This record gives sequence, C-alpha cells and structure tokens, in this order.
Amino acid sequence: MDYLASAGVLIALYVMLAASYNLIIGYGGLNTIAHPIFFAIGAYTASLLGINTGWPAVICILAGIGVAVVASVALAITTLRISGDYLLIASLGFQLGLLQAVNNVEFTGGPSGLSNIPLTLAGPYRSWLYLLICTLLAAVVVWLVWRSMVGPFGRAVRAMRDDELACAALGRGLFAMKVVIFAFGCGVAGLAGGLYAYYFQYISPEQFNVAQSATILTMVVLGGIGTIWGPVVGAFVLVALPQAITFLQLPSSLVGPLQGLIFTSLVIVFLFLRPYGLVGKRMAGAAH
Amino acid sequence: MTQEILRLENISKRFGGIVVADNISLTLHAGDVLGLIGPNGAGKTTLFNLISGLFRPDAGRIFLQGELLTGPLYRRARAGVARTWQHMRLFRTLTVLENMMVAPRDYPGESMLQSMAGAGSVRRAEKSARDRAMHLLERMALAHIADTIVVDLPFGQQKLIGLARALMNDGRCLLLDEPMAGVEDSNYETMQRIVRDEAAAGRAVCVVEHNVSFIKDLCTEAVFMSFGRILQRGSVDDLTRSRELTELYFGIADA
Amino acid sequence: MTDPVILLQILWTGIAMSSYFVLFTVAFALTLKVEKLWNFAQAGLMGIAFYTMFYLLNAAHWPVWLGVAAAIVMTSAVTVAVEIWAIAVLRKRHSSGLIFFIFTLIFSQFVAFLLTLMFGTEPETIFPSVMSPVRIVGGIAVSDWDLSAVGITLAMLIGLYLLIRYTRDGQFMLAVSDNEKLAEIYGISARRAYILSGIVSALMICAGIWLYGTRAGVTPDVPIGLILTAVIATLIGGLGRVFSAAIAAVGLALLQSFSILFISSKWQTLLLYGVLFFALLLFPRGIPAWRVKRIRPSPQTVAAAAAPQGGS
Amino acid sequence: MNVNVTRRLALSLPAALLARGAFAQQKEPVRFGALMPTTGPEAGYGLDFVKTYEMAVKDINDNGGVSGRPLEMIVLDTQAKPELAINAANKLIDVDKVPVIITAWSSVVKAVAPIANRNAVLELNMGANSPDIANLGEYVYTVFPLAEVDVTALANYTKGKLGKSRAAVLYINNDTGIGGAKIYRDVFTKAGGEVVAFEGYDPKSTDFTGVLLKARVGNPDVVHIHGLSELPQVIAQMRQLGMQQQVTSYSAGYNPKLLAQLGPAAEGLIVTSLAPTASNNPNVAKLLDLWKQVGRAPNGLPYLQYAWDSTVVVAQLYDWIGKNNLPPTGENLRKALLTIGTFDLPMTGKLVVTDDHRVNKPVYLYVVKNGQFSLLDTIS
Repeated sequence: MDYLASAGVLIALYVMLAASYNLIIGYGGLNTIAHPIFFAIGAYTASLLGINTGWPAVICILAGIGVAVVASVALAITTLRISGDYLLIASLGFQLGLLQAVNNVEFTGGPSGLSNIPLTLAGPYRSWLYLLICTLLAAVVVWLVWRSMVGPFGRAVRAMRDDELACAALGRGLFAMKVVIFAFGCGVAGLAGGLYAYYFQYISPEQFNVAQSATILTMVVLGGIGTIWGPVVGAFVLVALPQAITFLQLPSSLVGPLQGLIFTSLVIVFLFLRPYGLVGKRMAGAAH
Repeated sequence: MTQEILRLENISKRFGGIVVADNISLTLHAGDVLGLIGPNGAGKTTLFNLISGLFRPDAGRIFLQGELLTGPLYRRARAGVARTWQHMRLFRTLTVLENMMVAPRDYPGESMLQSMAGAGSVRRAEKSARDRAMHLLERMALAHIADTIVVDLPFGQQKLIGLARALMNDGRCLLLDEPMAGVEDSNYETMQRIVRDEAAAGRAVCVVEHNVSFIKDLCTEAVFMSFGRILQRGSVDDLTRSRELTELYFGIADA
Repeated sequence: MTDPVILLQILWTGIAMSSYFVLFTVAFALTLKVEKLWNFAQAGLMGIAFYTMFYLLNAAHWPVWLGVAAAIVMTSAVTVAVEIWAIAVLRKRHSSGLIFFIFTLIFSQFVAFLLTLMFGTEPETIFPSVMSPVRIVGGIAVSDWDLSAVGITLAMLIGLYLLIRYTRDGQFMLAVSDNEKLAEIYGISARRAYILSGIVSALMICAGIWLYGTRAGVTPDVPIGLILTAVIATLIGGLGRVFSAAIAAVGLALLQSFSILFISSKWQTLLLYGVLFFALLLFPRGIPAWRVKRIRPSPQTVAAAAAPQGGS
Repeated sequence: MNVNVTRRLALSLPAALLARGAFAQQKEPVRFGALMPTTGPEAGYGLDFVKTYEMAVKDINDNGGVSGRPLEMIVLDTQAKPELAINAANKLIDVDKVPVIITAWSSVVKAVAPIANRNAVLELNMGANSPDIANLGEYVYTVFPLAEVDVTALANYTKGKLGKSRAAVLYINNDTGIGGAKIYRDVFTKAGGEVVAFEGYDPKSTDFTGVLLKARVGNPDVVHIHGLSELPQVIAQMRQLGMQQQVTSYSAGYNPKLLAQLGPAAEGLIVTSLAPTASNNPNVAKLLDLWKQVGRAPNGLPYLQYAWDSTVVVAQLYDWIGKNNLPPTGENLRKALLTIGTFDLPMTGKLVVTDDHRVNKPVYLYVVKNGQFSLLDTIS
C-alpha cells in the first residue's frame, strides 16, 4: 500500500511543520503566520541545488535548512522588535512578497514551479523508506521540542509568552530567546520543505500561500496550542480525515467545500468550547 | 553607617508636555524600607520604571551599590534590581514554583542547547533555585501550593507569589509596587514579616503605596511625591502630621 | 509613456479603481479604531454581500434597489450576529490577539466554503455585462462606472464624516475608540458603539463590493485577497486614523497604477507587499507623522461626547 | 481497421452489439482514473469534463464496452492544485490500481508526472497546453495539442493573412499565460512582424489600464491577449480606453460567457479552437444533444470534445492490450499508445501520437460576428 505510505509521509512532514510552528506561536507567543515561507525556502533551495548541481539529496536538504535558518534570523532581527498584531501582518507581508518574487523570476520556474527534481531512493520501497526517514525525523523534532520546553529554557520561553515585560524585568534576555526559537522552528520547516521536494518531486509557489498558513495554524489550534502532542494529533487528523472522506464516494463537487466547511466549523467550535484543543488541558496554552 | 545600595542623582523625565520626574535625587541604604506616597499621577510608579530600566531618564544618573546602572530591563535585573508590579504580572499558565524559578540572576536556561543537554551545571543551578524557592514558600507557609497554576490562586496569595518571585532575584535593591493593596488577614501579616526580614537581611526596599496606613505598617521612612517632585522625606509619622502634605494628598486625590 | 494625456488617464482610472479599496479600507480601519479588532471576518462579509446581490438580481430578478437593500440588511445582520455571539464572547474572555485573528480569518474561510457550495466557483459579475458607456473628456476616457465609483465613495465618506462629527452616536463611537472603560464610566455603551461601527462597516463593504462586482468577476476566494489591501492601507495610514487610511488606499492604488511606467505590471503586487513590509520595519507603530498625538486617553473628549447635546 | 475500432467503440449503433453491451456489464471492468478540479476556481470546466467522461463511458459501454469488458472511471478532485493532485494520484495508483490517468491543468499534469513515471502508470494530458508538457518523462503523453499548435497558427495567420505587423502581447502571469505569450512573440517575430509590447499582469489584477496604455504607446495594429477568466475585463477596459485595434486570443476566449459580458465590444475578436464544431463534424451534434439533456450549455465545448476523445483513446488502448493478451499495466498501455500511433477520433478527428510527446491538430479560427462565434479559417 504505497498510498498509505505516501499519506504517512505527508502526516510526518506536517507533524514537523505543526510542531515547529507550535514552538514559535504556542510556546513562544510570537504571532507570525509566515511558517510556510520557510517550508518553501527549504524546498526551493534543496530542489534548485539538486537540479543544478547534482549534489546528493542529503547535502541539498541540509543546505535548505541552512538557508531557511539564515532567512529566519534575518527576518527575526528586523521584525521581532515589532510585537503582537504587527508582527502578524509583517510576517504575512514577508511571506506573500517572497512568494510573489518566486512567482515572477525565471530560475525558480515561476508559477509553473519546479518539476524535474531528481529522483532519490528509487525502487519499490521508495515510499516506505521515505516514511521511515520522515517519521524518525518527525519523532526527533517532537522530542527536541519537548526536551527544550521542559527545561529552564522552556520555562523562560513560556514565561515570556505569558508576560514579556515581567519576564524581562526578572533578567531574562527576550530577544535572544525569540531569535533562537524562531530560527529553530524555521529550520525544521526548511527540513520539511527539503524532504517534501525530494519526495513529491514537484513544487510550485501556490503550495506555500496563505491557505497553507491556515492549514498549519488549524492543526496547531485543533490539536492544542502550546502542548507537545497537540500538533501531532492535529496534523494526523487534518491529513487523515480528508483522505478518509475521499473513500466515502460522495459526489466530488461536494467533497471539497464540505471538507472545508467541516474543518473551519471545527476550528470555530473549538475556539469557543475547547480553546485548549484536543489534547490540551485547561490553561495549557496561550489560547485563552 | 550602613551600606549604600541605590542612589538617584537628578533624575528627570518628561512624556510629551508632562513632567513625570523632576530632578529627583534619592538614596537608599541596606535595611531601609522606604515608602513612596503621593497623589495619583505623582510619578511614583514612573520612578520604579526609571530605576528598573523600562524608561530611560532624560537626565540624571542611577547608581546601584556604587556602580552606574544602565542598559535595558533585563540587564538591570541581573545587576540586582528586583521589582514587583501593581497588577502582579504573574506568568498565568505557569505553576507557582515555575513562576519563581524564572527569576534567579544566574539563570541556567537562556541557552537552548545548554538547557536541552541538561548538563551538570544546569542541573545544579536548577536544584539550588528549586531549594531556594521552596524555602521561600515555606517562609510564607505556601509550600503546599508550589505546583498550583498561579491563576487558580486567590488574590492575596497571588500578591505574595509576586513578592516571592521578585525575591528569587537575590540582588540588593527591591522595588515593591502596591504590595499590600487587596491583601488581607494572614497574607497581610506574612507580607509585612517577609518585607521586614528581607530588609533586615541587607536589602534596600522601596515601596509604592496609596494607603498611608500600609506604609505605616511597613516602612521605616517615607518620601512624599507630587507632580514628579520629591516634596519631603521623613518618618511616616512626620509626613502624615504635615498639614500641607495631607491637604495636597487628599485635596488632589479627592478631586 | 510620459505623455500628459497618458499620465492623466492613469491618474483617473487609478483613482476610480481605488474607490473600492478605499471603502474596504475605511470599513477595516473603522472597526480597528473603535473595536481594536483586526477584523478579517470582513472578507466573509464581502462574500455574503456580493452573493446576496448576485442571487437576488440574477436568479430572483429583484429590482436593483431592493436587491442592494436586502444585501445591506443581510450583511449588517451577519455583522451584528458575529459581534454578539462571537467577538463579544472572546472579548469577555480576554482572549489573545491571536485568537481573534484565527477566529476572524477562519470565519471568512468558512463563508468562502459555504458560498462555494451554494454558488460554485465560476467568476460572476453582478450584471451580465461588464461594459459601461464611455465619454472622452480632454482625451481621457471616463466611463460611467468610474463616475459612479468616485461618486459613491465620496458620498459614503462624507456620510461617515457627518455621522462622526454631528451625531451623538458618532461621538460615542469616537469616545469608545479613545478609551472604552472611561466611556463606560460616563454612561456610553461600548457595545452600542461596536454594533454601530459594525453596521457602518457593513454599509461600506456593500458599496465596495457593488463597485467591484459591477466591474470584475468575483469568486468566493476573491474577498480574502481584497482584505489584505485594506490591511496594508490601514497600516500605512496610521492606526486610528480612518480618513488617513482612506488616503493611503488611494495612494497605494496610484502607486500601483503609476509603477507601470517603471516596472512590468506583474511586479505590482510585490510592490504592495514590499511597501507594507518596509513601512512596518521603519515604523513599527504606524507612520509617526500621522500617529495620534495623545498618548493618554483624554477624559475631555469622552466627557464632551457624553455631555448632552441640544441639536442632534 | 483503426477507423472501425473507433466507430464501434464510440458511436456505432448496430443493434447486434447491444446484446454484447449487456453482457459486458458482468465482466471485470477495465479502469482509468481522472484527476479533475471538481471544486475550486476551475471547477466550472472540471465538472463539465467529468460529465463528458461519464457520457463517453456510457456510450462506450452501451456499445459493448472494451473487448467485452465495461469501462469504468474513477474521478478524484484536485481543485487544479498540485498538492491535492499528488495525493489523489497516489490514491488512484495505490488504492484503485488504475494503470492510466487522465489529467488536465498544467500544474496538475506536472505534479503528477513524477508519480506516473515512478510507478510506470500512463498519464494522458487532455487539456493543458503548457509547452513543457512534452518533456515530463516517458509515461506522460498528451492527446491535446500543446500551445505551440494554436498559438503558432494564430500568430502566422495574423501576420500573413491579416497583414498585421505590429503586435502587442499581454498575458496573465501564470504558467499558461507565460508559455503561450512567449510562443506568440517568437513566432510573430520570426514571421517578420514586430512585437511592440510584451507585458504580463498579475492574476489578481482587476485594473489593466496601465498594461493597456503601455501597449497603446507601442502603436500596435493587433493586440494578442493570453488570458483566462479575466479576459473579458481586459478587453472591456481596452475598448473603454478607446483602443480599437484588432484583438486576438487563444482557445480560452472561445467561451459564450465572454460574449455576454462584452456584448458589442466583443465584435471582431479572433479566438482559436482546436476542435471542429457540429457544422463540420456530425459527431459533435451528438455530444450537444447529450448536453441538451443536461439542461444547460456546456463550458468550453472544444475541451469537452477532447475529454470525450481521451476516453475513447483509453478504450482503444485497453482494446489493444486485450487483443494481444497482455496484462493491463501502464507499461503495456504505453506500448499500445505508441504502437497504435494513429487514432481516428470521433469528436476531434485524427490524432497522431509520436515519441516526441507532441501531437498535431488542425486549428480552427473563429471571429465574433453579430454576437456569435463564426468560423474564420481552418489551419492544418
């Protein structure tokens, strides 16, 4: 069942994205929605290197992570001084602007995207190998998030989310912490991007737009913002459910909007009745 | 002569056209518990914000234990300025113990890598912070709520935790913004006792309070402020006996 | 391209096209000012307003004025419902800005999906034809649509100005936007002001989408793109300055129009995001020259608003 | 031979075969997958494609199926978005085990291509015309002429027959627009014409004044607009600016909605179509009859003719491997495609599939006259 493996790869990639995004927004309280752009940066860097240099996939993916981290630090240094709602809008401007640029220049393939990404791990077990690698990496990412959030660093980050001023007045240097979690989270997104590009062998700008931001945000909110397992559950539900719905033999003109309606109404219901998500406990996050 | 902890030299600050600190000079020594009183808008909390680094003064200098105090909020906290807030500003999703353990000056967790690696030095620092926090809570007879999320606590206890968190910073300068407002009964007594003990242990404490009777219960000395200026410094009794100040205070406060 | 007739033509169509941006921006900026809310749900309201008009005029064959009136009623009703049953609840809970953002954005998406289910995704226009009669004035083409767009927008802006300046409810709205707590102390209902600002915004949205939908095709996805321009103009205009935001919207539209002289038009959108991004970097709290001067809420304005007024 | 196969499979009415048709239903069906946008902005076309496949499949099965076995179609939604298409393609291949997938929309065709190549599943494009589709790999073929076919014909016609020498080219800044506009520019220049303006606009634009004025400054005698659903608005604004030049577009402009939106302003517009109409191919009348039963006019009729014919191609491929007793794999279907090579199709005429992954077709040019599209010329 290659299909299951392929859905599994997607779940694992989204676990990475949601867990790293949750680190930034759920634990760190940094209201950015530009996560997909770092996913895109990782994917485009890895693909372009893979296509143009023929370097091994691992190197290209690592380079993708590197560029995502550098870009995120650059964005962080310039915009993290802006707080709250402004950061949200600034990140949106960064995301849409960069995507527009990718769309308009030639070497990224423009709106047609990149379709000749080299085939890696060819063979009958390709999907299963990818599933294994992605699952392991996703587990490592979740473990790293957990490990960093249970210790003193995590405590300071959560304190910062709850009250920046009080946290600074206790002697914690917020800016460095913000940059670190932002860079880490975006690096993970870059990793997911590289893997995505190599597995699916096709990327285009529209895969990284605001709809993608909304998807990842929905995973985090639905699962439980500011919790370890929330994003994992959210990613699983949001990838698996639509797949399950396609097995329901509904008329296909209904399926798309119906899925959309189900998910958006779920989010709305959760926001009001269970703001702490599927796995969160009361007050477990910034959701309230 | 006891040791000088905090010295303000000719501090001035304006916001737009409003003068909130007008050439203020003030010295605090170890063991002092100095009350700041004055009508609303006199610049009491602003003075705290100037000392702790939330605002930069337009003119004047601040010294902590003889050294020039500069830099942003967090540097001054590390230098030894601990403060509480009128509205407490507790970390609402953290437990009491976690709230307190954010505060030590030699915090081990600012590096993500170090924190994750959980190296020996980190573990030792964490243990010592935990021990100190538990000891403080025991002194407040609050050890049983160490693992409670702070928002679930009654108001008076939250105020005490605000103080306890500030005390985790073992610097010598302690600024308390309305510590007694809304605190009653046994919590009131605890607050009083802890503040006095800390002063006796060598801290210089400065308290902003509205209610003069709190100041009487807490402070050895007081300063009367109005429109960003220090009008008079003296014993609490002296200040409250001054007809001029009383009129100024209540006259404006009632307006 | 530097022929004055061409420049004037770009100027004129740029101004005409900016009309709906202005209306959406004013709606967005007003809600932000009065309710302190980044109301992305307004994208959903645009969708509702458009498809109500589209359905009533094309399928139900209602007279134009009745269809438009029904769309206004419908949009206002949804605005008020969202205010009472959702926004007020979140506000009461002291929810974080992020939660408001998620709710309003997801609400718009929900509406978009619902409209897709009901009306499909073919681009639709309010009237079957997108042509409008043209006259040439001094070498410049001026269409009826251009004139009605400028006229409607000016009328709406003047109406808003009069409302704020000369009615008690308008003054209450200002007072609440200045300082909600203080206003309540003076007996002004913040809730009433919120609902009023919501309804005024709904009116602006209906007018804006009418102009848009008589000129270009609308699909359920279109409004979410439109709201972004409104956000950008609001930020550039300086927060809390509704009329500055309107001017910023015109400015941005003209910047995009005139950029064609220097760059290929495919870069126009990027220009918009670029302006947004750099404006935020340089002025993280809005453009300073236009920033509201009062740092503290002034009791006088609130008191003045609360004081009984003879004439109104 | 080929002709006979086609006619029997697709359209023939001999009563004798009806019995076989009934018999066919009891055998194990042969399957193909279709990835179409049944929701999202492109669903207007996607749904009509699906409807047409259903008609074609029913027609084939009513006439005996494929080598006695019924043809079955599995449709999955893509919203014309690559990431959804990838998932859907995986499901078609792994769960539904189809060896052949029909796709359209160039981003979808491209996204599915690596999956088709990896899994040795045949991917047939029936609607996208992006020129890069010819280079997507050994399992990706098109039954639809790529942009060079109609745009080349149009550009040459404009220069040669219409005698226009200064063209302004405006295009929507996406895959389709960029690809088509570049071909037009190159062909028109090569034919001796001059391209005086070459401007892309953002797909989200609603105001085209700037681009149009830029075009006007070049003083063109023909304006080629390579756009999609915003095409009527571009033309409307152009006419409102007083620009009276000849306008041309490609097959996306061959759409009745455009006539309604533009009214008299559409007069003189030249568009292309890659399929014959009922007047020069009687089979098309049958398709129109079937659509009359649906109760509304179909969107993009020429594309629907290709939709029908792509179904017929699939049926013929299965017929071939059935006759040669080969297992129904993507590899064998590909072999069938290349071996048969020439298909005579009911709705769009002769199709020649070759190793270079391109096909050639006659191009029909239409001009809007008295509010209707009327045939201007046929270029083969």
